[in-house]
Amino acid sequence: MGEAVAFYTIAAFILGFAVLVVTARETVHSVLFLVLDFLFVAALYVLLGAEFLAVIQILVYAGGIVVLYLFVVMLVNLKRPPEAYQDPQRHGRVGLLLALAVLAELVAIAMWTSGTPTTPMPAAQAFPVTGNTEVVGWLLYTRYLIPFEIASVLLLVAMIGAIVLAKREL
Amino acid sequence: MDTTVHHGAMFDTDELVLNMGPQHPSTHGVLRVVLRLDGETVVDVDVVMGYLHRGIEKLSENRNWTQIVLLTDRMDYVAAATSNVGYCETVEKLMGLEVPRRARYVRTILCELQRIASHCLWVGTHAMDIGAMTVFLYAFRERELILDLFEEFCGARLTYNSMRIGGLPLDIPPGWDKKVLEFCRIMEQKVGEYEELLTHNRIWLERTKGIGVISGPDAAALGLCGPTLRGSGVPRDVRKDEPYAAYDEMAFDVPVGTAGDTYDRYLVRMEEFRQSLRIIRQATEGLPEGPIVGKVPRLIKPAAGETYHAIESPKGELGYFIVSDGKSTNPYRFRVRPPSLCNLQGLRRLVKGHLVADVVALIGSIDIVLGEVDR
Amino acid sequence: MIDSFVVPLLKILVVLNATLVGVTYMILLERKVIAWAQSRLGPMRVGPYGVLQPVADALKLMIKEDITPVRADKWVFTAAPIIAMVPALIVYAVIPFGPEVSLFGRPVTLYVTDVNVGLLYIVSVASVGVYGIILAGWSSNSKYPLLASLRASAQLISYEVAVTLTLVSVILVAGSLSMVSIVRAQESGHVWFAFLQPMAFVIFFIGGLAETNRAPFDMPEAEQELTGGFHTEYSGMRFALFFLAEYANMIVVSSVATTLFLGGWLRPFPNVAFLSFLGIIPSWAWFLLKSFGFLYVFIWIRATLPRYRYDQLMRLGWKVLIPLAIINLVVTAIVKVMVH
Amino acid sequence: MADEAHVPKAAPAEGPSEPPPPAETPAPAYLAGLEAAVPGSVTALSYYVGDWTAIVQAEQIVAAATYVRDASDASFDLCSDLTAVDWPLRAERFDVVYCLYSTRLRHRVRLKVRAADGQPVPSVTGVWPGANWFEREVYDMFGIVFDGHPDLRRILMPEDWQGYPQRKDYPLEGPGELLMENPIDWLTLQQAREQADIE
Repeated sequence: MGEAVAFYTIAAFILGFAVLVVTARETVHSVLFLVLDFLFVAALYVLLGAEFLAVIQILVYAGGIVVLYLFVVMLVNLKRPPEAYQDPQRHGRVGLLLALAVLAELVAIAMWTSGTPTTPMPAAQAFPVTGNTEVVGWLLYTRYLIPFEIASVLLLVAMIGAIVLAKREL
Repeated sequence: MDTTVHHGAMFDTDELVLNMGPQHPSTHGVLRVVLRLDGETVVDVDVVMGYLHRGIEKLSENRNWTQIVLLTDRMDYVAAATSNVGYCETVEKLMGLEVPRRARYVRTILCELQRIASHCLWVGTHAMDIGAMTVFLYAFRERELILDLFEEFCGARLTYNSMRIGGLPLDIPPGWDKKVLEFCRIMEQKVGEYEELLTHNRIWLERTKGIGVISGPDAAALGLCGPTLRGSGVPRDVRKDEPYAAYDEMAFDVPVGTAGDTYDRYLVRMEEFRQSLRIIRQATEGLPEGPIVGKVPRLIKPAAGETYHAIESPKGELGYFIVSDGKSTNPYRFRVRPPSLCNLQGLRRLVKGHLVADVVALIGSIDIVLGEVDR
Repeated sequence: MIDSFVVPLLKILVVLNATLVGVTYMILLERKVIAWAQSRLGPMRVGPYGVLQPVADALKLMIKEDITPVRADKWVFTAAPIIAMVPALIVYAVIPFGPEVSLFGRPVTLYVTDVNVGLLYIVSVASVGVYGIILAGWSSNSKYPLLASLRASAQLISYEVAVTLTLVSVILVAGSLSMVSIVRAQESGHVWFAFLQPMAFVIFFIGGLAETNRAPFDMPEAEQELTGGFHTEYSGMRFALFFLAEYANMIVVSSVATTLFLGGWLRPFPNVAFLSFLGIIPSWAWFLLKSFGFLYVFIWIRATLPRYRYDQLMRLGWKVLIPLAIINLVVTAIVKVMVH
Repeated sequence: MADEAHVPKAAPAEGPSEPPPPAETPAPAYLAGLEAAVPGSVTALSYYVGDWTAIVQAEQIVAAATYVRDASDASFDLCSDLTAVDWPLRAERFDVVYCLYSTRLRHRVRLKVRAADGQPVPSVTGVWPGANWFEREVYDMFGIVFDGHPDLRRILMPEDWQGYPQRKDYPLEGPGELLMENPIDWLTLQQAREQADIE
């Protein structure tokens, strides 16, 4: 019971802040609401018993990535007149269609997963390690090794790209 | 930001106009430096001054010759005695007055004490600007000793009014020379103490080496003077080149730098501490007996004529250009060539391309006193 | 009920108050130590040898006028000091000041809680603290604070990477993320991790200086360049909060360094029976003593060294500390695998 | 001038005393060289208490300055000082004085240029970059315009200042109304002027 109350409260906060992120007038406020959103997502993880994920969520997203967002938002002069943002190639309808497609997909996934009860992970026998952190590590390096490595390569490419962009004169 | 300058680049970059001063902790007074920044790199700089302009030149043209000594105190207020000496010597040159040897020796001692006091203030504030705050208090501790010596000599601690045209107002108090020698002994060690904190400190080296490099000919053309010029390797020192007071009887070296960067200017001034102590020792030990004032007419009224005379103030060449019309008891034209102004002129050249933090280091490294810049 | 609710609450109360008092006295300590280094006396007027100076400071700051610049972003401007302060305080939840002791006949642990991801918790919470600085600079709507906050955020992010990497190598050696387990690992391993991981220790210390904006890395508040940095526009209690946060962070870094590298609450040579007389000093006192040592070194460094320039600081972080930390991590991992 | 005590009793001098060099002191060679290199530039020579002064034609100051900087027996690489003197009774009212020094040969000379009120003087910033601020100061204090100066603005006085303070006809106390200690007086004066404007 208590868990359900906590879940719905946190979920409400997450959704509320998400709306505020989109509607805030000042860009910096948007970013701040995003941080709060991430913090509540982290709380959700704690609720699920995944402390490691929660902490990583804060460390990487709230503490790292959003700081960079904030950087960009503060540095780029966003106080120019609204005409500067008029995009002649803007296709409102296509955007709407895409959004609807994503929504449909999410609903479909939700329907499907709620229909088939998830099989509990045969944790006890499969993992030679115990504890939240260790299990995450074990999974990453066994079952999800290929996706993990692909993600690493992707990040490496992104990093090189960033360096190339920043150091144009080299 | 409101005051941004747009210019078309691929990634629309903005230049930030930053006003440093006139109220800023490290502009050493009421200097205002308007920086145009690209990120933290200085693109251009405009130096604005005049906030301390009191019209000392105009005032002096309306005071009689003896009253002006007092006004010269107010220019470089951390080296007032040097300004006094410079003015008195210029008038003596204009009038062809002979100054007794003892007075010239005492002037030399006072000038060098003043140089040490001024350099103490410089090393303290310069180090403070770069973030080493302890040196500041150490240097002020020793500066206090000098101020005590001055107080004993003339009763004042900052604006001394310690010279008279033709000599000194009073002889040195008994035992004063012993105290000066004792001070030299203390100061010798303390200079080592400052150097220990800074000279080989890695951070200090990184902050000062290669910052604000200027070559010797460029520095001379820009009109830099004093230790700032000598840091670039130009052995220009008025004390050696055009000796005044008793410097022609003193043995001392003129330290010069090689690289012309902030670190070399620092090293030059640190060495000047030692050379000044050397001069003070020689002058104090060889202090001749005799009168302290030459034959000065009761009413000082030089014949019509003009002259320029320069001395080496702690900041550099402090020159006075004085025109007398021979009719009135005040100078017709009184012009000061302030070394701080000339050194400050070099700031723009030194600062370009460096970072904001270096601006502070460079303002410290050229050692300006706004009282003298603005007069 | 008592064990699950009252005792933790009391512990939180004690730790919070002790921290706040500690922080205010930290400021006095800093003023005194720097004064001695500079052949001065420091505060001497309020109370004997100035011991009541923190009280006077706190009173002064509380009754000072609280100014909000007209063109500031009011909400963010008000929230920034709080955002800076809160993470600095909640970190203390997982710092073990001592083992389990018996107090009034009931066993009490000398830490608020022992989370199994304690170390990561500290790192992540500390990483949120940077928002206080960035937002303070941005919301002031003034150039110097903005520059300072940009510097601060870049600096914190860079040094966080190095510090976190050194922590990973400590985690490898200890085999746990829990602060208490790390201390226990040092006890059972018969050695402080400062000796097992000397490089990590040094990098952590340097990174800690940078993360707490202490000299020689006090770029964001370099008063000689940026006229006080991100808190230029602040006054009164809000200004005080930034100060408290900075000193609280210093204490956090010292405590974490003590826990990770100097055996936390353990006395020196905890397993040598010959030195058991050192046990007279209680465990928490050992902890405080070691942390105090770190704090003293922090202050000592501030009194001695000039300030780095911003780009030099970034170069040091990215080109020296991070590669070293990575090498250290890889070597640690290899050794760990070989030993197994 | 309010300070009556210091107003000279005798009639004010019309111009500087520029005593010609005595016969027994020969002029330095570079001054003859200057006359030869830039014909007609030097109008007079003067020698007083050991200082040599050459009075130079205003139009030829840049050529003369370049010569004394570059000639090997002069090599005046340092513009020690640059200032002006106001002689309001003379037709060419201003003397612009260049105090030069050679770091190599360690000697000094002064060049002097005469300029009437409003007559521009060529700028020597191209010869000695260090003269930049000196010329700005002379412009600020005397109102002498330097032709070819890259950045001729006021330097010590505020940018909107009226008048040139170092001129002899500029009162020591500054413009009148600033002097009045009573702000009401100042206000009355101000209003009276505005009134006069309207009528």
